[in-house]
Amino acid sequence: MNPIRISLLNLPLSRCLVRIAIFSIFFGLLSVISISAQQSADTANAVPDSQLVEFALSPPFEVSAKDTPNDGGGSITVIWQRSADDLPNGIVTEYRVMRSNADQPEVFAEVGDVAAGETKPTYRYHDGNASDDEQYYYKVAAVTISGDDAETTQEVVAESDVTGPVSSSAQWFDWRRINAFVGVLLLCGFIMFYINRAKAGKKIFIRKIAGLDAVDEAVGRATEMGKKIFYIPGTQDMDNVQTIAGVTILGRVAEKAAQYDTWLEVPVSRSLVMVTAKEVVKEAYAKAGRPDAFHEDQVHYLTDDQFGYAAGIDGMVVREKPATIFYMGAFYAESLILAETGNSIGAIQIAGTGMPSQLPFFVAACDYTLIGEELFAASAYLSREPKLIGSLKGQDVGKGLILAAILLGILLETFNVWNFSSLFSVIN
Amino acid sequence: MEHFAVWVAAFLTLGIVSFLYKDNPWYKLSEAIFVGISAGYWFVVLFWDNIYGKFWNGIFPEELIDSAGNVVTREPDYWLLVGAVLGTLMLLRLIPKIGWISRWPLAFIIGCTSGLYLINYFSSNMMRQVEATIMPLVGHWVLDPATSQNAFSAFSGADIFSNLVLVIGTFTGLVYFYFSKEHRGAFGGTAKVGIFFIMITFGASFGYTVMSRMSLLIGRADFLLFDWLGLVR
Amino acid sequence: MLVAGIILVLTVIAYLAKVVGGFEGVQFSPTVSVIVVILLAASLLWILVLTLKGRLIGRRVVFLYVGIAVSLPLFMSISQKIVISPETQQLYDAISELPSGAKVLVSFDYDPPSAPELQPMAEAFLYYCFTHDFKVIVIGLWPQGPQQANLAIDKLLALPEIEAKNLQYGIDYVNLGYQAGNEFVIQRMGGSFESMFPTDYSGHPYSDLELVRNIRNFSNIDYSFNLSAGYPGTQEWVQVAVDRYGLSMGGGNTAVQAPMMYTYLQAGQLAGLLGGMNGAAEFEKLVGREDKGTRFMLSQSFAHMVVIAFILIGNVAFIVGGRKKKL
Amino acid sequence: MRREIPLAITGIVGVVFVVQYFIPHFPFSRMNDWFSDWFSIVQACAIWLGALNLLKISAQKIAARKSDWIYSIVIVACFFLIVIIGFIEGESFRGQGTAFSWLYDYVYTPLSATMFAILAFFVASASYRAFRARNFEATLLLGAAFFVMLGRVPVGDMLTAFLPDGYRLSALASWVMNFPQAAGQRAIMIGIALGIVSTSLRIILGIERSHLGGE
Repeated sequence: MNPIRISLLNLPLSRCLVRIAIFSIFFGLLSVISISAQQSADTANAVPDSQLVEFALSPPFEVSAKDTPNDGGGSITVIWQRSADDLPNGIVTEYRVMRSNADQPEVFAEVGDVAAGETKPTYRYHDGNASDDEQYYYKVAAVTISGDDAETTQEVVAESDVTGPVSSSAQWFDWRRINAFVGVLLLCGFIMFYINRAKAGKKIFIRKIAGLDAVDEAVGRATEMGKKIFYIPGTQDMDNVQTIAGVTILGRVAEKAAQYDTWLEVPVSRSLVMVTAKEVVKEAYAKAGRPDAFHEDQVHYLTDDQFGYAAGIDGMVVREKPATIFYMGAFYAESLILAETGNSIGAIQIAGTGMPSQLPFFVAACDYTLIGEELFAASAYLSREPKLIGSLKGQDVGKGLILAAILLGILLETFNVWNFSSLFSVIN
Repeated sequence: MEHFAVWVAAFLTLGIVSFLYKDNPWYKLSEAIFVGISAGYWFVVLFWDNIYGKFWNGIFPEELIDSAGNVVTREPDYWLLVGAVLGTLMLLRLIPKIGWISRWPLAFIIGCTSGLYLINYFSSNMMRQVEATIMPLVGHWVLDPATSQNAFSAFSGADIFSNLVLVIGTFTGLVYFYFSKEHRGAFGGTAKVGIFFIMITFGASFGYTVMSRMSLLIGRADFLLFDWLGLVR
Repeated sequence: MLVAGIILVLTVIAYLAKVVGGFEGVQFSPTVSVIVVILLAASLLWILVLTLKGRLIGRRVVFLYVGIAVSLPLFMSISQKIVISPETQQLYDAISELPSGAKVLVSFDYDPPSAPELQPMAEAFLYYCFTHDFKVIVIGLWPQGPQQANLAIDKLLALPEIEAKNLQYGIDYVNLGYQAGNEFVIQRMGGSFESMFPTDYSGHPYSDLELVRNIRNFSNIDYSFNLSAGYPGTQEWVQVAVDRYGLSMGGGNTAVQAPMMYTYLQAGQLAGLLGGMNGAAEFEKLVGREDKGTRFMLSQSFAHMVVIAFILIGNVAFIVGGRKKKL
Repeated sequence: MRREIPLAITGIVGVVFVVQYFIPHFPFSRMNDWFSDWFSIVQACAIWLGALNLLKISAQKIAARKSDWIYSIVIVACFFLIVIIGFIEGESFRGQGTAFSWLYDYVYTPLSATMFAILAFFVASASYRAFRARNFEATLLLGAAFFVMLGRVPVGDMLTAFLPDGYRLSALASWVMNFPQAAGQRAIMIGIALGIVSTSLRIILGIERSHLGGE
């Protein structure tokens, strides 16, 4: 059994009471001593006692509490209007939100505080420690604290009326996200529509992507030179879509390598990527009709460490001098270390990543670079499977809608017709 | 020991740097040490942080004693067992006969990742970027308190130009990524402008990163010349 | 092998000179420095002439020059005119308004690889705090952070002007150590520091430390400074501590991160910002203790100039080469 | 069956993880955290596979006396050294004064800091080679890099001191970063988001399935 705690002090109630008792005795003595000292020293110019130790503070008003909407329960929102003494540079330092249970409605405990001095008159506090099956009462106190540390602190408190009962609950749909919901449905709808159309045999045009047209040439060159191909599926783990995209492209490249009978080596930096890449390469060799040519050690692990991996790859590249190197996936700072070393041995390098910060380095050091979205289109482009190509068309329709929305939105906002951008605002 | 330590660090530092000249035994040794130590480092760290710290302590929470001397107990989080099951299935790969079961946890992870990325990138990257691009181009409409009507306050010429650059750049850049239409004619011209913007982007962010990268090297040079050899005053 | 042997012998001599002989290192006088700069520029011109004649240089030459551009300035004593940027000035103004005895929270959110940029900032900031009798509370959201803090503190305590102040651990400064949990740590510190840091870095209970005993949460902190190299970092501090708890805060960021922070600066959520080596050098100048940031800045300028020189040389080669040759 | 079950798992789990974004109710509200917990556990289990693979490949090299086999011995020795120390020192392996932290400070840190630092050399050689005014695109790349690089050091403003404040190189560099650079970045980011939605959808629908291997 846990003793009741005053959450902010993180002390059990009993100890709190003892502390409060000690404090009040201490302050009581202090004030008595100081008042009598003042009075004896300055009898001619006496100040009324009330001004020295306490003054009236106006409480916050219109306190209300309700279940926080669009959440997973366990939270109640308390809203109040500021105290009359809380104007900019007013004397109120903070508001304390206090709560009691339906079992003991009179026993209030502090659940949180909010700093005063906001410019807006309405304050709100989310009490995230509510339990969904309990009823609560709330009140809010305006507090003025003077003094710097615990020993000299003096507080004046003005409490509001009690509001309640109220209880929290969980909702099944977050209505603030309805725009994202509609958007995702639309975009996925387009993609699926075009996938079906392509399945039904409708031809879809796809423009040339130079980096992907070069894949054949790059694999062919390695074959001619009798050298290896290195494939690096990024340095992130399988919980990154870019890695998954990199691994699917690996499947297409491995198929070509199997057809040409060229040694493809995949050194990876994550164990899960190793497991997946092995499956992919094995399957690709089987598809190409060369299951016997697949070797387990084609895919191997080096180290999870970003720069340890880069050091290892650098060594392998200069020693084994592959004719072609692919970099497809998520990269960080190691991108340029790898690409410059590959460049120095004269390998053909084809890179693709969705990391905007690393794209410039690949562009500078590689022969071909797939920029962002092109990486995600690569698997479809290389496979030429109608279903996959269809998804690219769906993506483009989405893009067209975005372009139209940008134009329309700018027009509407420039002429002050409608705040169009709010349609796209995301709440987290 | 301190002398030894700083020499070890300097030896390894120079070993890596020597690669810039050419591959050599010194680099090979440093590289092998790096690969071995870092693989082992992550092996240990993942074990203690993830398996022991997250899983074991999550299922069998330790009793903590707080500053007041009270024992704080935490609820065990049995949901972590799902992770343990997935991890165990993964390890079945070591047994060739039933190794194929490891595709299940893999399929699970890929499914989660796809779902999460789909919605996260849609909502934060796409919606947020589109929202930021849609803006009034030539001026604000501000509420005039005197007449309580919206009054137009124009941006400066420079601001209008900057906004136009931002909008045109985003628009044409997106056109460049169009896959299902040939880049010819007016459409091709727009895409061409888009690639110009993308090139400026690459150049600028390349130039920007140079500063940070140089400071890393300065730090190493300082270690060698100051901390190690004491050549610099 | 021979080269490695020579390097080894030379380094052993240098090391012995330092350890046994008490050799204090060299510094070029301004005249020598200028001569070195001129020689460097002349050699670059020579490369340009070679390129014009059609002889192209390889990447190793570029590497060599980068190495020289970074190391030589460390020996030089040329003063570079450092212009104080408004964001650095703002940080300085914010801390110069604090009274002596003010409680300052410094969060070290970086690890050794980012130290070249952030350590000079940390030292300059702590130097100002110690010389102005601020009470310093150190924490870290990155595991290596508190260690970096101790390195900076130990270095500063050895300075004569600070040694004279006879600062005491637990009274004038504390290091509360690292706590895992990223922005949730900041959030819970808003309730109680003690709940997140029951003991300090070396295991003393929170309540035994005189400096922090009476500090409950952010409301008892007068100013805070965050040294950040990524996540968690300044962004999280601003979102939680500044926005929710009204902490007054300044940031020190790596050059890669700094541009993202300008929005916070403009919105008034950050009271001052140091960005990259540049920011460190500016702040050192304001604080009046020019150290590594300033010295490193010279290397930084040289390195940029060398890179730019090689870009120019490369383009000259390209134009002279009839725009045809594949380089 | 070896293919259908994984496909079904991916599809169902994928849809659930899309939907969780819109449902604040338990258990959907906690799925994000669960996944990150589960993933970190799977990751920690899987690293055994990786480590065994590294040891196996190294052992093969040593056994076959392939070129540079001696370095494979170093890899294996270093791996065991740090792993054994890490397990002996237990939970508090990171503490001050442990052998593990010595290895971290004097072996691991200098190695990774140096590897990170040699990027400076590569940045220089890449810009020497790549930033050439071959055509209009390359000239834009070059120009943007040039101005931003100069604008970031005091020299840049010194060279343009004759211009009024706000028009010097540092101001130009920040304008380039804030407008044309940001525009290009935005187009790339929106494109990436579309690509990710499409790729994820293909995986969830089971159209893209090469990652699941064959029969």
